[in-house]
Parts: sequence; structure tokens; C-alpha cells
Amino acid sequence: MNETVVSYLSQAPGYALLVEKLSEFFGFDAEGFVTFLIFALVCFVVVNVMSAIGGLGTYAERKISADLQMRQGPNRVGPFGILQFLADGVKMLGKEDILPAQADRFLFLIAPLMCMVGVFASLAVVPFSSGLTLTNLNIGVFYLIGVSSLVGVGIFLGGYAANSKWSMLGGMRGASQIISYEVPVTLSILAIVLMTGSLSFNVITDAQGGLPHQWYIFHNPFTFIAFFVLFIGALAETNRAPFDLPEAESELVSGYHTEFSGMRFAFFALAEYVEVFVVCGVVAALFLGGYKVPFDLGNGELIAKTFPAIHPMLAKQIGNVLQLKAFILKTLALYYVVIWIRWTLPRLRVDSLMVLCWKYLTPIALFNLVGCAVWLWAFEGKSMWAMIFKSGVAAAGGHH
Amino acid sequence: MISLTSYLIISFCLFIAGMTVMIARKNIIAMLLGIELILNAAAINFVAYTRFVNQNLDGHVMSLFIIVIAAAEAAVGLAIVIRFFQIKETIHIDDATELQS
Amino acid sequence: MSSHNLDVYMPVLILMAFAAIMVLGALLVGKLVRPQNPTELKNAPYECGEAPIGSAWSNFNVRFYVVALVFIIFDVEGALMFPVATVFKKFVEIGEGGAILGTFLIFVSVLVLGIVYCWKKGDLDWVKSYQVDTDYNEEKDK
Amino acid sequence: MFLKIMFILAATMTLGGAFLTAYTKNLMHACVYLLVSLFGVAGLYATLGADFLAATQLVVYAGGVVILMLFAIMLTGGIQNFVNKFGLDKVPSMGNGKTYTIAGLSMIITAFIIMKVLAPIFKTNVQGELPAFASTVEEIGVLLVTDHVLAFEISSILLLGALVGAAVISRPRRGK
Repeated sequence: MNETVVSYLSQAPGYALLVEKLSEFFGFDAEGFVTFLIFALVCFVVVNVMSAIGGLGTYAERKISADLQMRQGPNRVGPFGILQFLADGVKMLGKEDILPAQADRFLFLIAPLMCMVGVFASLAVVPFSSGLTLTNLNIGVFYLIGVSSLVGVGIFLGGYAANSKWSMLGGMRGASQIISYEVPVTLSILAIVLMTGSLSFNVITDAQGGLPHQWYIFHNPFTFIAFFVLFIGALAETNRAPFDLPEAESELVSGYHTEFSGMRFAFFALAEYVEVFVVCGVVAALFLGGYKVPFDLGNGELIAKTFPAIHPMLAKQIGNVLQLKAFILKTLALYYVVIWIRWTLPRLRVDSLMVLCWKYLTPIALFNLVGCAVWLWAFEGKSMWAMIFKSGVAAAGGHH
Repeated sequence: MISLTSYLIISFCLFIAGMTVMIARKNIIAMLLGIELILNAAAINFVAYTRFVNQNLDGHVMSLFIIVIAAAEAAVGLAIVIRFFQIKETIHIDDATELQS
Repeated sequence: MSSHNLDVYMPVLILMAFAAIMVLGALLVGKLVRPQNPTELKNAPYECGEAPIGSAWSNFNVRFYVVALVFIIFDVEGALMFPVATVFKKFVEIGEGGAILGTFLIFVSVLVLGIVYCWKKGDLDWVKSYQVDTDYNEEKDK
Repeated sequence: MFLKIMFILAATMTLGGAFLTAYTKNLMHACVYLLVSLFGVAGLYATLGADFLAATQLVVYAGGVVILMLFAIMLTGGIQNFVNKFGLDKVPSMGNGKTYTIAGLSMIITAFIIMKVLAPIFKTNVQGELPAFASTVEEIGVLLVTDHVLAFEISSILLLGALVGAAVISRPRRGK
């Protein structure tokens, strides 16, 4: 059911001690306050790590694109140019914040705020590992779709507020692209929810095994296609790669954030890079077995059995760290593919972009959905590998 | 203490705000905003009664259908407004006088 | 009233508060650090260097609206299908899957009708193909 | 404890957004305040234990209806005031003093009537022990498929009708 980071960390011995001390200190029961404290701390860590990852995303993008084009990426600031994004941040902070004439001052502030709120709120459900998921909402997936649609509104308002034809057009196209690609994304996520029977990320990830043949991507041919539909839709939803027309430098002069300068522009860019990480995390969690570690090292039993000296609590921690490593590994692999696609594929025209969504991805996603339902009904949810092997539970730990 | 009355008061205030928008505005799209507020006010009551009176979830299903119908209504309403603008170059409510005798 | 299991939403609020603090904080810090001399020229919206003409708020082609329309219908369909999808597996396990599959397929096929209609009437293609020829014909007839 | 904080936050967001929608002069701001108000209503659903409805509210309203409204505002001449054929300024499209007084009076009357109706309910609601919050998605799914399966199918036909109708109306016709 709903466990959160706090319920995971509260198993630690120190937690009960802390609650008693604080209770005497404040007089009333400090249980709620301690939960709030731990949540605030973990959220602070996650927000900073995500902003660093967003910053490093820009650095990785420039380094990888340089690597693809046989040239040197940024290597001046810090060792190998790692601190480049900090330099960019400080520069952004120092830039003058220009408000165009007759622009809408109120919406000028609301647009980047809405993008940031939309992206950071979706961090709450990303399944980093079985214990460290900030909150394992049992409507996790649907909440994520809802919150990430706020970014589309933020982009439209950004385009509208700046009162310039370019950003207006960019805002309209950006918003219509994001909302039209949300349809194939919703339908392919629906196929996975159909297979699992639950909306919470942790349950979906636990339903997949550690080894590739137990992941949902290879579960049956329909989920295999649904993976690619979701990945393409996710690319388009974060205005990345071949779908970055709304901020296309050549035609729309960087589209909806033409008039945003300084820190406001930095927030749009940061929101975009963090959203790419979140979306890659979601795709990894839904299709590539998220934080599942092969041979069930993740839940610490194997470790506790092989090294009896370790305290079982510690074995669970090691398991969790392994799970976190597996999740980060899979997400960064997808992140690399996203950046790699950006520097290889040309940009799509608006009408081919819309035709791809409505005439190809949506019918395929609908077909996948029906296919998954029929497959689930016909084979009672067994994956094709299980049927091929017919040897019952595979050696690598239970699945299904 | 948070009880049924507090939720009823909130949906009452939402309903009053929606009605004020409907009456005070002359722009058709602004009136559609009012309709959305009123529909939400009704949906809150269903969920509040499910929570405080009897626990069967028909209230949730009902407000789910209210959300579905509100979305469909907004889609068709705005299509009519756009067609009205294309014909009459204005969406001021006082110009919608075709049906008058 | 055990408020305990409402704590699941606490991180959502805290993260939103962090996002707001970051945006407002950076803008406030920036206000101290940044140069601030708005000149008339600098404030003009970007128009590739020329003086901007006309307001940006002229209305646009209606195809943006048709896309949003088809999106919201499918969005609502998704919202209705999520609960049925979560329950489908349980019904299959107790052997009742066939009836639910039937309901599901009827629901999806009715909506596929919608998108097929929009497809055939040319609402989905971005550039209105038939409109171009008719304007040309009208010019010719005049 | 946190339930109270979340309830107060959601209630202020809802009512603040609603009243600002009623009293702002700029149509775009009215749309943004409506979004804030619907966000608050999603928070209210969360405090009432309706987690699936809170997510549906976010997806359908915050993602769909508000963007539809914004597009419609763009397609119907933005937020300038309309003048009639003779150039005289009509009643400003966002309402002026007169319209708001009329709205105020009618609101007082409706408030009086509704209060009469709600009075007995306010007096008699006794507060039993409330159940803990539980996951509602599976429960709604079962209800949708067993008790309300007819409504479920008819709503797909309703959506089809809405889609076809709105597409026909908003399709740019050649004839005037």
C-alpha cells in the first residue's frame, strides 16, 4: 500500500529515539513533525541532486554532441569541463532581466514557475529504489501524467506573455505538440497498467524481474511496440530531439522563450532537462524493470545468506543501494540515447510532426492496448518467455 | 474540526463565484469559466458525502462522470464560440441576438 | 481521524514549495545582482532587428483548436479507462475476464470511430489540403 | 495535523482562485486563476480520500480544459474589448460596475435561498469515527465495470458525439 521514504527510514533504530526526544522537547507528539522533517530533508536532497543532474545534462549534451562530431566539448571550467553548468548558472544570474513592452508582467513570472512546479512535483513519484521513492502513491502513474501536463500550460503562457510573434507561435506550437503527444503516451502507459493491475510505480517495478527476459519490454510483442511508442512520445513531450520545433533556432528563433532572458530562461532549460531525466526514469521503471537487480540482490536476502556476519538491516541497505544503482544506470543509458538521437536525426516539420502523432502513433498505441488486453485474457498474463521455457519458475527468482 | 459542513460551505462559495462570473461577464468564454466552477462545486459535494456519510464510492463515480461531461461540454461550447466569432467577428454576448424575434 | 496516511502527499507539497522558492529566490537574488537599465529599444519585442509592427495577439488558424479538441476527448477516455485497466487483471484471475474484455473493446472501438471520422474528414492533417484547391478554383471562376 | 494544513491550503487556493476569476479584468488572468482554483479542488479531493479523482481532476482540467480555453481565447481575438458597428463602446466584455451590482444582488438572493435549504444539514451532522484513507482506484474500477457499466458505455458514445459535433462546428467551412 502506501509506504513512503519515512516509513522506510523509520525502521532504522535511531528513528524511535529521535521521536521520543523531540516529543518531550515539544510536549506534544512529535511523530508528524519528525515525518515532516525527514521529508523536507529528503526532498531537499532530491531537488539538489536533480538540479545538478539537470545542469550536468547540459554539460553531457555538449560533451556527447562534441564527441559525435569528433571535436572537444567544454573542457575549460573545472576538470574536463564538469563545472561548466555552474559557470552557466552564475552567468544567467548576472544577466539583465528584460521585460518586453506591453508584455504581461504577471504571466511572465507565472510561466517559468508553472514549468518548474510541474516538473518538480513529478519527482515525488519517480521510483528511485524500493525504499527511497519519495512517496509510493497508489495513483503514481496517473498523477505523473496529470502533473506533467502542467508544463504544456506553462509553455503556452510563456509564449503568450512575451507579446512577440515568434514566442506566440512557438508557444502555440509547443503546447499543441505536448498535448497531442500526450495521447500516445497515455495509451501506452495504459497498456502497462493493464498488464500489472496497479497504478503505483513500486508495484509495477516489483512485477518485473531482474533479468531482461522478465522485463515488461520483452513480456509480449505488444508491450515491445508500446515501449517505442512511449519513448517517441516522451521525446516529443519534452520538446527534445527531432521534435524540438517549438524552440527551433532556425525557424522560430528559439520559440517560446525568445523574450525570456537571464534566470527565467535558465528555469525553462532546467525544467526541460530535469523532465528528460524524470521521463527516462519513468520509461525505465515501466519497461526496463526500474530498480530491479538481477538474482534478487535487491532485497538483501541473498546478501544476508551469503555473508551471515552482516546485520540483516545492513544487508537490506546494501540491497537498496544496489537497486538505486540499477535505476540510475538504466535511466542514464536512456538519457544517453535521447542525447544521441538529438544529434543524429533532423528536425521534423510541423505537419509531419502532427501527422506522425495522430496518424501513426495513436493508432499503433490503440492497437497495442487492445492487443495487451487480448493477450492478458488469452494467456492469463503469462509472458511469452514463461510459455516458451514451460519450465515453470526460471532459476533467476520468481516472476509474473 | 473539518467536517461535512466545511466542505459544503466551500462548494457553496464556489457555486456563488461561478454564478457571479456567469452574470457579470459579457464575454462568452468568461461565462464558460463560470460553468466550470459551478460543475466543480457540485462534484465536491458528491465526494464530501461519500467521505462523511456513507462510504460507498458511487459518489466518486458520479463526480468522475461530472468531470467527463464537463470536459465534453467545454469542448463543444468552445467550438460554438469559435464558429460564432468567425461569423460575427465578436464574442460579446449582446451580439448573440439571432434567435430573438 | 488518522492523519497518518495523508502524509503521502507531503512530499508533493514540499517539492512544489521548493520549486516556488527556487524561482522566486533566484529572481530576487538576481534583482540585486543584475544591471537594471531598461531602454525603450531594448524592451521592444524581438523582430529580427526591425521595429515590431502590429500586436502579436492576432488570431490563429483553427487547426490548433481541433488538435486540442481531439486531445481532450482522448484524455478523458484515458481517465475513464485507467480504473478498468487496473481491475482487468483481477477479473481475469477469477475467470471473469471475457465480459470485462468485451466492455473494454466496445468502449475503445466507439472512440476509434471518432478518430477514424476525424481522419477521413481531414481534420487531423495539419495543412488543410482541400482548402487550398478550392480557393484556387474560386479565383478561376471569378 | 497535516490533514488540517492541507485542507486549509486547498480551501484557500480554491476560493482564492474562484473569487479572483470572478473579479479580474484580464481574461488570460481569469484562465490562470481558474487553473489555480481547479488545482485547489484537486487538493480538496485528496483531503477527502478521493485520490483517483484528484489525479483525474489534474489530468482532465489542468491538462485539457484550461489549454482548450487558452486556445479558444487566442482564436477569438485575444483579450481586447469589443466595440459595436457604430464604434460606440459596448458594455466592456469583462463586465463593469453595473453588471457586478446586478450579479451581487442576485447572489445575495440565491445565497439566502440556499442557506435556507442547507440550514438543517448544518445542524444535524454528527461526526462518527472516520475510516482511514484507502486506495480508491480498484474500488472505482470494480464499480465502473459492474454497477455502472451502462453509464461507462454511454459516456463513450457521449464523447464520440462531442468529438464529431465539435469537429464539424469548428471545421473551417468554405461557404460563409
